[in-house]
Amino acid sequence: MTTATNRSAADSATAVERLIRMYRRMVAIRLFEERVNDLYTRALMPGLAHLYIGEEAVAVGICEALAGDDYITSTHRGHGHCLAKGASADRMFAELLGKKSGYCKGKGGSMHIADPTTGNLGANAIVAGSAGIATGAAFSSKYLRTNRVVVCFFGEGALGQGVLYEAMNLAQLWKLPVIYACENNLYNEYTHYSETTAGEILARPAAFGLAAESVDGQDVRAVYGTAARLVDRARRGEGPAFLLSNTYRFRGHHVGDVSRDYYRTKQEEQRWMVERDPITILADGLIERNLADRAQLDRIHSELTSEMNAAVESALAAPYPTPDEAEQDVYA
Amino acid sequence: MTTATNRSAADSATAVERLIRMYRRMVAIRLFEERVNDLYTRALMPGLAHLYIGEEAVAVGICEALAGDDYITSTHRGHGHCLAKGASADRMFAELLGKKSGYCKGKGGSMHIADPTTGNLGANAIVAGSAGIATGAAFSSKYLRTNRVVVCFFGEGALGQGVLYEAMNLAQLWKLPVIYACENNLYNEYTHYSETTAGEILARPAAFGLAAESVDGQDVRAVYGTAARLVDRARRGEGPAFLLSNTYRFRGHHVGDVSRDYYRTKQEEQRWMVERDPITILADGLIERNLADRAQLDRIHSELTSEMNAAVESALAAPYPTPDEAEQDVYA
Amino acid sequence: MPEPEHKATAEHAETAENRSFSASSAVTKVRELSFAEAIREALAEEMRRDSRVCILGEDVAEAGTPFKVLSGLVEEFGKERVIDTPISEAGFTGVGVGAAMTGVRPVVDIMFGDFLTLVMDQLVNQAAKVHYMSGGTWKVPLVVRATLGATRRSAAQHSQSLHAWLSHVPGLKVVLPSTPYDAKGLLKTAIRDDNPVVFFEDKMTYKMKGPVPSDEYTIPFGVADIKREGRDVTIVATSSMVQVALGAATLLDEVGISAEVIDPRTTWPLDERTLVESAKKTSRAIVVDEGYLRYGVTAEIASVIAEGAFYHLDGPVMRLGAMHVPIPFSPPLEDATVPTDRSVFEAACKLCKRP
Amino acid sequence: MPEPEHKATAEHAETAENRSFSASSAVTKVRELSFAEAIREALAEEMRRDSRVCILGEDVAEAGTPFKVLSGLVEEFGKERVIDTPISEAGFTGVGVGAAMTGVRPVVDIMFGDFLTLVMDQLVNQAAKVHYMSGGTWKVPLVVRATLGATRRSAAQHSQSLHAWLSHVPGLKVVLPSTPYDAKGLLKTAIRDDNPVVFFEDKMTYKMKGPVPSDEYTIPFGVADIKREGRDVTIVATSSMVQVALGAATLLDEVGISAEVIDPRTTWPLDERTLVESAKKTSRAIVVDEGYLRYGVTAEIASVIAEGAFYHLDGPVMRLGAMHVPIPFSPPLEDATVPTDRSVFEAACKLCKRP
Ligand SMILES: Cc1ncc(C[n+]2csc(CCOP(=O)(O)OP(=O)(O)O)c2C)c(N)n1
Ligand SMILES: Cc1ncc(C[n+]2csc(CCOP(=O)(O)OP(=O)(O)O)c2C)c(N)n1
Ligand SMILES: [Mg+2]
Ligand SMILES: [Mg+2]
Repeated sequence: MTTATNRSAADSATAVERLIRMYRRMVAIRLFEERVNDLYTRALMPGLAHLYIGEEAVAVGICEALAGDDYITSTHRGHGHCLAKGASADRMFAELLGKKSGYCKGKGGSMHIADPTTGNLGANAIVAGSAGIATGAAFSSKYLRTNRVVVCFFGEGALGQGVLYEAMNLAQLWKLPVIYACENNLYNEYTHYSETTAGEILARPAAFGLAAESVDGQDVRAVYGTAARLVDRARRGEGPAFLLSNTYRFRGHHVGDVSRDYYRTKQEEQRWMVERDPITILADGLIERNLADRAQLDRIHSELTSEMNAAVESALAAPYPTPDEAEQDVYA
Repeated sequence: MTTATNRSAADSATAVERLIRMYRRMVAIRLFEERVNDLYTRALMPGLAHLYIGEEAVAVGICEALAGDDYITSTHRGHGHCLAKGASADRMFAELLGKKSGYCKGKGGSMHIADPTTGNLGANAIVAGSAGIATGAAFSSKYLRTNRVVVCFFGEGALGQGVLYEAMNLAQLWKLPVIYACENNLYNEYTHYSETTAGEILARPAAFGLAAESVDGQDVRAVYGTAARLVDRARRGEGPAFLLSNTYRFRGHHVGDVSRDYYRTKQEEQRWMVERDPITILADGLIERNLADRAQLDRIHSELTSEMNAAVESALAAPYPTPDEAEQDVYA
Repeated sequence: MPEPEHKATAEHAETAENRSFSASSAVTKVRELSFAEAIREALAEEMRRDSRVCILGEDVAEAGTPFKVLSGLVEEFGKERVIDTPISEAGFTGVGVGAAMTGVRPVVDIMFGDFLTLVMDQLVNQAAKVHYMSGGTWKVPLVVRATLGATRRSAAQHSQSLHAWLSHVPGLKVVLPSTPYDAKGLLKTAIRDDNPVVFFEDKMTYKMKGPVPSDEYTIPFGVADIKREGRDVTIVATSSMVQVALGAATLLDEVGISAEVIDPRTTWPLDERTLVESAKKTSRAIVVDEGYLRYGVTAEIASVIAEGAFYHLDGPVMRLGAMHVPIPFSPPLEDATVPTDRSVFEAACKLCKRP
Repeated sequence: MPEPEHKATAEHAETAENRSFSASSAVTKVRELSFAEAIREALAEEMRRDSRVCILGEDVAEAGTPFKVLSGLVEEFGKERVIDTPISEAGFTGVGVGAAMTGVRPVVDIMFGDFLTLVMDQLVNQAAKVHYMSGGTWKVPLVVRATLGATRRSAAQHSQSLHAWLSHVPGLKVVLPSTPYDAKGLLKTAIRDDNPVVFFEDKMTYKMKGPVPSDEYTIPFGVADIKREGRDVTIVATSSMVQVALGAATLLDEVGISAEVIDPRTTWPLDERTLVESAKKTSRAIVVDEGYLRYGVTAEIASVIAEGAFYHLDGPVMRLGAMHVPIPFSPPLEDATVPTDRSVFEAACKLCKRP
């Protein structure tokens, strides 16, 4: 991956490659998540999982703006972030199934996938739990002069946690290269964010001096463009930023959340799914502007479908850890 | 105490009485604190105490805007708040000396004076520790329809604590009658607030939707005027507010903090003490405008001096609790 | 025909009565409720009785919490009394403390007990100390409900049982019900208590059914309940581990070991006498709790028994708790970390020197 | 002439050596340093050795903390490595966790241990679990220094000793030095450890002087130190209570009771063997710790001894800790809440059945 600045028409070939790459990534996430839901429905997956379907453009657009050794932190709804940062689906499925070949040897599960090789500091099941960690990684970047940028992903529900403001204050005081990436999908679990969030979201980081911008989270090009600017700014040492992506989760809060009428309408869901699907939006844009044709996109789908199916199968076939492994990895 | 709104010239007699009352209160706090310092220096007081000298106008101006049964929460630097809300000096001295006749039977000490009879929910030695409590008292006011207003006093150092933002968000969502009264005396202990506070202070509460204003904390009339407006607004159900008072502590962080050169200059201290003493500022104003004469103000001083001396003496003479009392009051 | 008298009192003598309701379903006129229903009923009754009682927490209203424990309450009591909060555990617990000091009686919901990490200052430095620091003038009638328990495949941040921390803190009371009957009676007591009470519910127990009389009753704090009488070994178990201990007792029966199972029900106040008396009688004691074993609740209870029954014990007090590791996600790993019927059975056999 | 060899190792056999330095000042070539100076020297040496080591906390730079423990460090290492923070314990501890994961080795300063309430999520749900949850891939070489201890007339929110909570949490290591010698050697070990370590310093001990060799040394975790040998009763004491135990031992000498005083030095890992062996030898044990007695550190240690030395004990293991009340301000009250030479002496007399 390269670090993007403003691009001229000259490198439009690169730009198209980038769009196709982002398309591929979004589809990969979508297909991954559909299989997760399927594993749950077939009672093959222990526990629960929080699907990212509908929000793919956010993770993909932002991670596209990062270098391979830049860091991210993720959330309970983390599969999209992991995949966008470059994790491989088979080890992710294995982790979700509690298998030894998973990213965390089965110890973490869906909510704790971490992967040093792709700079993934880990998903966190405490809302806003990674605000400090991400800020600390940015501290290291400055302290050790590695020039890495960190993206801290979180849902708008994390705006309720005070530690986020503590962390943003520190980041701004110390001009740390960290982007707080807020995914506003409108709901904190089963409660609309307007019932939990007073004032204006963007005014909050701005009050701490951070550069604060919002973007249409269903438009991966817009997300990428804005993220690239903020990432570059951070890398130049100009300080942290807050990027608010307006998005929507198409499915339930978690795979078991199927009756959603009491907190949101079917019409609302339909509207988003039909009009605001980030994959459709990009596909339509590519075809309209003649940058890709339907067949090419279909090929991507079918390639990824085979990949994902194979990944699921290998994960299903993989062995569990043995009980004695429970006592390993407590201390380094 | 009465609740003030905008006053016309017609009630100037009341206004003058109010100014004299506030003058008296400020002097009382000053004399109280000088005696605390003296008790410490003479090794008669256990532990430490954080003096409010220099900041008197803030507590006095704000508490003047409150009714007797309105609530306050206070801080480690709390003597001024307690006295301004109506506590009596003798029981406060007794508490500072660990005597049984103290407000907390000697169990609390300087940092924990509480007094239900004056609506004082208690001083708190955890920075921002009372943000939740004050907001909860405002919750009760609304829930029980008592129409009480709550003032949460804290230093600008508390802006570092996330729970303050959690509380302000809740207060604004639920339109609770609470005033967050931030005393910016420039220092978090031994560190200048500019090293700990990114962005603009007032923008923070404003971002959560609170009414946010600042005032010259050395001018008790200005403090009172602004506080009265915000308190009335809160009482009318229009929601919480944030009042930033710019002030200065004339003494050390605590009574033992005597060598302060490494964090602030003698010149800075002198400038504030000579030019910005809230008691002098009010006295000069009263005399200039012919609302009081020097003799009257001197009388106030000497009356209060006798009162404070008597209070110290009675506290010094009072008995300690007996050791068996340590086990009482753990549970209600 | 009147219902039998269910009000328990602080008298030890009366605990036999409670026991019969909680350990057996043979009593007539007693409905079967799930643990969740018992909690809900306790809240509803107390909210009807006292308009000052309200509920604060995340997704407590229409959603009725993710565990659906509170379903229906908002319909009866409205959104003024069943209040959805932002994801601000410290903030709304702090609000609970202040509200409790000023005339409201809030019941605060902490969805997963793991999130108690976020409210320790509000609970420990504020709620627990207000009464004492103020020389007994302010009171904090606050209830904090939190879940505990593993084996739900929720991994390390959603599976902990952190009640040892709260039990360590003077000024708090700590409740650990193990049956629907106890849950209801203890929660009502908690709400009426003028002190901050932390009330732990095992999330794996919510669906468990048990007899709950329809007549009103409360259960006093500090009164252990003998869930099963026995002669050879005392098994003290808390919360989720009571069923495990009863399961072990059944297995032990088969090898001729008669186990007495005692549930302290509150770790603070702790009914030391009942625990010690039982250990004196059986001369052997095992303590089982789902918190981390080391520096956990088992240590205090074992110490109390080891001291109180010192001259009667045949062997050391044994302890079983969660393995000293963060709770792993993978089922075979997670299952290895918590005590089971089998592991308690084996401990008892060892203590009783059976092969 | 070379200085004697001071490097302690994990071998129990070598602890006698440590002991001689910490318990006696008769050793030549060993300077006297205060506890605070020993801490400072450990930090300075490690910061010189390893540029990744830095300090984060409130008023740590020019102020050198309110206790002046860190005075002079900012002058040597600059404000890039000795970093003043806002009053954001959760925030900067979280930064410490993330920094530790990514190549820095932060030492985080929590001014009063009471403020640990604010960082429990960062320490327990984050720092302690990162390594495990990630299947052993990420490491968290973080040190959190916090104070403990009462009798400073600081009242309920500035006097607690909350190390029991951290000792309960798998994934953390917990250190409780009692002498300047131990403080220096253990802090150096903590900084070099690849795991999160919580390091507790008794604030009343900062001025205490003791021998500290000028040669470099470290002290391994999990190795108890016998501060004083004895025959009749084992007194296990932690942190501030070690001096109290030694004072009690002197009093006991006068009535002909020979007390052995053992300091575990780390509550996790815990050197069970040394504690149990001593109790087997003396057949009597007392555990003294300044945390709240109930559900505290004494419970675990007493349980370990009661189990391990069961067949050798003459009487129950006794425990002394802080009274189960919030720490009061008033001197006569506060003094009544913590163990003293006298109360430990009396417990030992009782245990040894002396009048
Ligand atoms: C500190 C904390 N409180 C509560 C929860 C339970 N919880 C899990 S996800 C969630 C909602 C999160 O909403 P948001 O941050 O908007 O993320 P989304 O699920 O919408 O992606 C809640 C309350 C938690 N995991 N952590
Ligand atoms: C949570 C917490 N952290 C640290 C401290 C130690 N401390 C006591 S006062 C203080 C500075 C407070 O500064 P500020 O809020 O501006 O109040 P001021 O002392 O200036 O009135 C600090 C850091 C504390 N009491 N509580
Ligand atoms: Mg959301
Ligand atoms: Mg200040």
